[in-house]
Amino acid sequence: MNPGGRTLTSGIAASRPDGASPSAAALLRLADFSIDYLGSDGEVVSALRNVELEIREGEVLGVLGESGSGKSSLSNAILRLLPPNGRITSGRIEYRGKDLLALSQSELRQVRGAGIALISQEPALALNPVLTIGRQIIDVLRAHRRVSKEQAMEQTRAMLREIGFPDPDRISRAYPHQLSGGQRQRAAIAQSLICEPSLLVADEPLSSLDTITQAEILELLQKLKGELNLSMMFITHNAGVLSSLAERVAVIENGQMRACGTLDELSSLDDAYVRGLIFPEKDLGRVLVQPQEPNWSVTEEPFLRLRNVSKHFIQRHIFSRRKFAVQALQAIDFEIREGSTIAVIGRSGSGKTTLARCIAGFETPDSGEVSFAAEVANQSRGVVQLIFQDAGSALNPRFTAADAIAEPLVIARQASPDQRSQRVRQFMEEVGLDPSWASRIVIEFSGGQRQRIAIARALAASPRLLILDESLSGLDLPIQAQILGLLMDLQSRHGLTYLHITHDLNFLSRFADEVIVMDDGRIVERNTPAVLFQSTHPATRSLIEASERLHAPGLEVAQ
Amino acid sequence: MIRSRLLSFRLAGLLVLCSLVAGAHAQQDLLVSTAESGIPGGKLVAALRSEPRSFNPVTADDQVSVGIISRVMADLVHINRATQSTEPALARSWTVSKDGTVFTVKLRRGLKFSDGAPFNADDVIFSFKVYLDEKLHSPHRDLLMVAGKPLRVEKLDSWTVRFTFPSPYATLERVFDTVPMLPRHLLEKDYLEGKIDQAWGLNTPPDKIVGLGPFRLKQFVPGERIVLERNPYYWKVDSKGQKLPYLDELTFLIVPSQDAQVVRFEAGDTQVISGLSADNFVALEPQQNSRHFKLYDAGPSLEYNFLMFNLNDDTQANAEVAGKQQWFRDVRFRQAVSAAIDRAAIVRLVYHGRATILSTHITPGNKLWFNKAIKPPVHSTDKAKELFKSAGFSWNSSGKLLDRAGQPVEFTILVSSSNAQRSQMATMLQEDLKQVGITARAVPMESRAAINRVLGSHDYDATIMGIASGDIDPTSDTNVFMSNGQTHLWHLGEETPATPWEAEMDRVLQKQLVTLNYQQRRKLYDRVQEIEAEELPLIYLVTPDVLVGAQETLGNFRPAVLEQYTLWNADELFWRTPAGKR
Amino acid sequence: MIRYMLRRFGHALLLLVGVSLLLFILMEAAPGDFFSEARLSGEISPQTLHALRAQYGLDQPLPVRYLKWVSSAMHGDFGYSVAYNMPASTLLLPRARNTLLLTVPCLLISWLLAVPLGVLAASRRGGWIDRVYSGGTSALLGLHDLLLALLALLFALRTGAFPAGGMASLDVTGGLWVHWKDIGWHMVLPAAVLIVGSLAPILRHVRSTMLDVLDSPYMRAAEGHGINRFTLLFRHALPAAANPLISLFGLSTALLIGGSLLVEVVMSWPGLGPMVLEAILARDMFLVLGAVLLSTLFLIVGNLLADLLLYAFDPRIRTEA
Amino acid sequence: MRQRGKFMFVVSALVAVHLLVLFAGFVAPYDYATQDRDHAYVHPTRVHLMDCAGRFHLRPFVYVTSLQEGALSDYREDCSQPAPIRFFTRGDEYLLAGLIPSQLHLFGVASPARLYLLGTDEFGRDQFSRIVYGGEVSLFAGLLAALLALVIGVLAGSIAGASGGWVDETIMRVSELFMAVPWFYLLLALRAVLPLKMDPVSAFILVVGVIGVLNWGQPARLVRGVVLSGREQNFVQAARGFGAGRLYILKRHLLPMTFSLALTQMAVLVPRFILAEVLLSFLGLGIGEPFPSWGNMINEAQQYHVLVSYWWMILPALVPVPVFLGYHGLADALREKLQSQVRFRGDK
Repeated sequence: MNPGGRTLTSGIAASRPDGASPSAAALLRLADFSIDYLGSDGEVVSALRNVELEIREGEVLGVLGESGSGKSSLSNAILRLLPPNGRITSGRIEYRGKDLLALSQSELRQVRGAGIALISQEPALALNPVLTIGRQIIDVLRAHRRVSKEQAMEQTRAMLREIGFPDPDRISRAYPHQLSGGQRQRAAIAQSLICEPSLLVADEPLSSLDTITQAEILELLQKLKGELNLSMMFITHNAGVLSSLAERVAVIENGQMRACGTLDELSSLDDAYVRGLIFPEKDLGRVLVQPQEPNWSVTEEPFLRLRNVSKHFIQRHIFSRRKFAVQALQAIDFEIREGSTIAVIGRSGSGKTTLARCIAGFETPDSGEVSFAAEVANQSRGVVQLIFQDAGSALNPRFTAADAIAEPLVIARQASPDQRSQRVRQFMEEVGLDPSWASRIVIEFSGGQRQRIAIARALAASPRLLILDESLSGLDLPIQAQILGLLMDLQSRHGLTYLHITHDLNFLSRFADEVIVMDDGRIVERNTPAVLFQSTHPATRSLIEASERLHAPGLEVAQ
Repeated sequence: MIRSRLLSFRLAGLLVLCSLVAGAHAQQDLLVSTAESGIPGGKLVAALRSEPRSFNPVTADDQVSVGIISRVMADLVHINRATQSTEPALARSWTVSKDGTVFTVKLRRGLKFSDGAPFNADDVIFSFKVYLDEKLHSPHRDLLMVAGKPLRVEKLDSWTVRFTFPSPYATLERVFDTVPMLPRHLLEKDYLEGKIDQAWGLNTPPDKIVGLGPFRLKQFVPGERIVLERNPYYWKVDSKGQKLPYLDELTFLIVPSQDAQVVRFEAGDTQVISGLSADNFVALEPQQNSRHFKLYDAGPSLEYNFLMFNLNDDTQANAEVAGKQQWFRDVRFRQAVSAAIDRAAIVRLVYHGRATILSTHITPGNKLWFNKAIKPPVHSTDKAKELFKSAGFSWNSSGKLLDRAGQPVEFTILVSSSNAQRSQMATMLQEDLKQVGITARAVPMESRAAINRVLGSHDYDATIMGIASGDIDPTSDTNVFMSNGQTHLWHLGEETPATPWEAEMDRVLQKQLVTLNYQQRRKLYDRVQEIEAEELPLIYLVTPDVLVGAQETLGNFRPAVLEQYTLWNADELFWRTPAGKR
Repeated sequence: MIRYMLRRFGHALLLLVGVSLLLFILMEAAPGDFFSEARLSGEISPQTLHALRAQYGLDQPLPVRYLKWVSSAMHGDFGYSVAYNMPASTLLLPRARNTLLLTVPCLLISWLLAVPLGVLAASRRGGWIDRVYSGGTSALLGLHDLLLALLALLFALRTGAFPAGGMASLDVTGGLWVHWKDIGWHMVLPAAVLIVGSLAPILRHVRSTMLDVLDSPYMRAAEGHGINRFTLLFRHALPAAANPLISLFGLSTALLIGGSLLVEVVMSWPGLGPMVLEAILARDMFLVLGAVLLSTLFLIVGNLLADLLLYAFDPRIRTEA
Repeated sequence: MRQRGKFMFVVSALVAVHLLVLFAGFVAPYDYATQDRDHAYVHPTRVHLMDCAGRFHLRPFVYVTSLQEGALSDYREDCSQPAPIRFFTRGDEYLLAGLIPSQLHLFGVASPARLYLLGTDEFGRDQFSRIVYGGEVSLFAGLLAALLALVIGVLAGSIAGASGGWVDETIMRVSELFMAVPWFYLLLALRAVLPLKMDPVSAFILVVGVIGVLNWGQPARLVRGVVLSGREQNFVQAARGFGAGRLYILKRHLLPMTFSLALTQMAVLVPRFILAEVLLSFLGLGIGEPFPSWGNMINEAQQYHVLVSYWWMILPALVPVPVFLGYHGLADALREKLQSQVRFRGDK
């Protein structure tokens, strides 16, 4: 498809630094590898086409690609774990010279877990909810090694300790839902490494974690790589992560290899797509308008004021109905002026989301007051709109784009059906969607597009305040940049106020007028971005450091 | 006579048990059976459709309970199921006064209940006191009432009892059949405490249930089985002087489904089967030789099935029914419907030939009272049409029967869903009536709901029902045919006979009730049957044969057409094969 | 825990009261009463019938009868059977024991069969096993218990391999072991009929729940770790699928009392079936009521059991909070 | 591709069955009520291509049969009277699709020969015709009852799930009550108030419909579960954020979620309601003669003497199986289709 890409790939391959023959030291080699998916309506969609890859002993290969580029299919296909409608149409997977595609089920089972291990994207979903962590690790161990129960327990404990759990006994008795996201991912890693595989395939292992945890896991992987001489295939959309981890990086675009080489080699290539992936902020320069000076004097009266807002949650035990109180917000005080953008940062569990939901009216605070400026207070509902982290779950998968966008209009009984469809087209154009896709079902859109639909829907309610609850963190960096650009554009056109809730600090200085740092249900700091990055408060510091570690040197984190 | 027989019995001296009680034999009035002399020993297993509800003879009125009680208890006078006439039982002999009101009974002497306690006139007096007690509502009470008044019972001496009827009663000795004599020594306390209706329930210990019948209760396993054992004190001997009954044990298995009963019989789990449907009879026939059983067709039963139109006069509220009654009340209409029915086809298809066409409620199974002069109804569509025409009916172009007012003749036939044969008859009737242009619609209904309509609300057009006479004697059916009878089904609650022929029927029936001479009664009863056949208050259809089966080697097996077709002579049944092996 | 038990107890009581009240009303609405049939025989006079009705209180208005029953039920007397002239509970309990003797093993065996079969079919989705499975369950759903029971009887009759009904042989002598062996032998066919009759819905349910679990990412992850198929299906997937299955199991306990009645009649099993079915048709009010309450009780206990099982099996419930 | 093919196959098979049944009068060679009393319990008529003399005929034919003297159901063929099977013959009158009177039948033989493809019953009625006619009643009644159970169940379940609180509690308690109470007495009472002259088919459909209405409990509980989890979905919360009322959320978001569940339930309920008649006729609530239904035909077969002597009478018990199979196949295929859509999209 892309002749340029081909030549580039071969060019890089030829210029391997050690000049070793391609297959001699290759641990895993994919040759001419293609995958198709069969749609329910009979259409065939190609997910990977003629991919050539190899990973050498002890090497970390980064696989970089946008979402939808086929990189997850790649990780599943290596262990022949494609869903029933997926098919490997051509090529070979050679692991230590053996073709995995030719193996019987039982031979394959020996490779899985013991030779090649997989870490999946979502640790919450990758662990069985009804089995203890210990049990899940032991089952993997005993699937490959003849060990006694006691030995298995001992090895599991050792592995958990190695992975950074101070009290492995407690963890091995725990169920997944009792662990935090980071702990779950560690447990999943322990499960993958328990049989000392020679190759670890990690499929976006960080993307569902908060920044600080991401940094910790990344550190762990680096440590393990050093200690265990682990080979790794690290799949991600974030080039920054790869800079400190990967020896080589393969760029996949739309199912095809676009380029392969060290990061330096790739960054020096004259390929706009590759550079866009590696340096997404360069794109940002194009889309983001220059940060505006904080404009405090738009109105005298604050648009939104929170006074002493507290909220705790009660969890019930089904049998005893004993109550457990979890303090989520403690005496929160702040105000937002109209037209400004406030960012709220903090690690997960710090109370950010509860804050957002209290403001949006989904939760009622236990005490304190959430008040709006007098002129908005009279306005009916819809003044505040919340845009969820996961646009996929925030839109009814059965709806068409037009249904979703028109929903606020329908609920408010505004406009006739004709007018509505006209408004829908208008909103779609405004958020950069092709209005001719209005009748497509929501699930047919990509993640970024869905987030645009969610924004368009929020706009349809003619809000004054948009709360973005981690709305960008699930998206690839370039997409994040695009959406941010869109938001800023909309802000200038509609005079919107933004409350931007996030755990990572990307683009913060460009976007936010002010940053609030939360920790443990309290506001610990409030400042402009520029000042914030110099902060010495430990909570703020750890966020900044984690963010720095995850991003390529070239990527802007701090000003 | 009896004495000499007794002597031979003593000489035979077969059983240790007998010799133990030999001393008492001298005074014992034993009855000598005329049946073939058999071999003692062995067990017989039969099936019951459901569990007995009680072992209490005072309150029990369901067939199953009565069936068990009749094996354990005995009556004064007994109707021989085979000959259909009365014979002495606990009563050695009796006399009837000329006017037919006084009935004096001589009891057998020296009899003992199954627990060994002696039996005498006091037990008889006690039994009748209980049965006639108003507060107890025993089902026997109503049978012992004549013209609304109870009979009087007096003890003349220890072995003689006198019964005085309030008015002459043609069949007075027959009422004593299946009225069991109770052990006063066990039940009097309960009676005086007013608890006798609670006595002898299913959870009473078997040895506390005592009677004068051939067997006594040994074991009751709820839901599963009832085991009766031989009563060593029973009062019959065979011609060789052997004490009856022959069988050591008589077991009833509870097998609630008719099909399962057939299977268990075929498998040999039970050795007697009663009340076979013609369908099952035919299906079993080919197995007779290989499975060593024999099926018996005991001939026409006493059950009469009929189609009946609603002739009640309290149906004004229901215009629908009332409108149709002008057809139903016309005898020509009923005759026409009768002529349209293909009874032969019913006999052939529903009963595989094992049934007989009926013209009156007396079936050919009733040897004493069947009127042979009445011709069985003939199926003739032409005759039916003629009759309809004569009654003013006509047909429209599509062949539908219309009445004078031009209304199409349509009616519903209520039928109980629990009786497969009657449902089948209804289906056939629909088709037959279609041939003469009538739209008849069979409506199956759960039996109590159907009874409620026929006896209670009178909200029906026509119904197919069946009644099984309890006895051959016409008295048992007067309730149906007297215009003031409680089950004068087609027209309930008549103050005075609605029609001349009903009036005549009342007169004749009343007269036969007090006529003691059989020939005279018989003439009167022939007249009743003539009226029935002419006026067709009930349009008789067919009577099924009594179909039963038993293992080949069961001796003295004589199925009867009266109730308890098979085990009525359980005391005489024996295994031809060596004792102990069934 | 105490509050929870109290709440459950309250629900149970409410349900029992509701069921009994409704049944009273419905029985009143249905045409005919226990003595309808006696009227037809003509041998019992209307006066006697009237007196009998009064004796059993059938002539009293419905609310009075219900309140009387409630007050006597509080003292442990659940009413008298008109037909048997005995307390309903005395009649029902020994028969209920026989019914449970048959249905409890059947319920357990059904599940023990259905679970592995369902797991197998789900793991071979679309394969021939799965197709046979789908076809088989459809066919089973189309067969009626009665037909199966009758065919089983015919099978017993023709082959002589099993007893053709009943619960025990007449002439068994020997110890307890011989006695129970005999009962077990008699149980084979009715149990087979009940199991075959009740299997299909469970089978379909197990398969579809398993399919949902097998589609989940953690199953793919576990497969990726090379865990063998058996462990994967039974130790990993099955516990994860347990939640909806346990709920269904709880509901199916209601059938312990009600599900086998017809089969009992055809196979002459001395359980509740024959008596209750007859009581229904005979309008023997308190007997029917007793049986229905018994079956409701089993439903309640079953649901409670399901909750406890869920608590034991599902750590998400157990360790919440 | 294969999946799509399977789906289409199932759908077209079901459509074919329903058409067949809808045009019962045309497909069936005889009327369901016609009694041929000389041919009671005839085994299925043999269709010949080869005559007694061993000659081959291109057009299939049957022989006239008659009952052997004294035998019960031993019917002999009379070689001298062959009757070829013809298509589009004239016979018993019927109403095509319940509207147009017609005498045209798809196939048949000239009298006195008879073509009883699946034998006859105790009255000599053609079992094949009765099965085809019976399907009309049974499928309609089964579908209607299942639909009623589902509509009420889905409504009650989703209202309970969506409302929560005391509404939920009340609906759940009532559903328990409905599941625990045996309804036979209600049905008896219902039959008692229906007029006797009511068309038996309508009366039967009414009774089955009422059974459907009474059986809403289980679907309701299942639906409630789905709605309960759906209620927490972000998109539902979002709609609430736009000020959506309960009704809107129920209608637009929650009800559509229960679709797949409802479908699966449908596949289970239709057979259950069709078979319910076996118990109904026990209570005298089955369809009245002479109207056929699958339930009463199965009932006919459930007798010792029938099973022992007339094997063809059991065929009606097998007829519904492929139809049930079709319903299950449809439910499975739709479920699969819904799922695979999501799977495919989500797995890029």
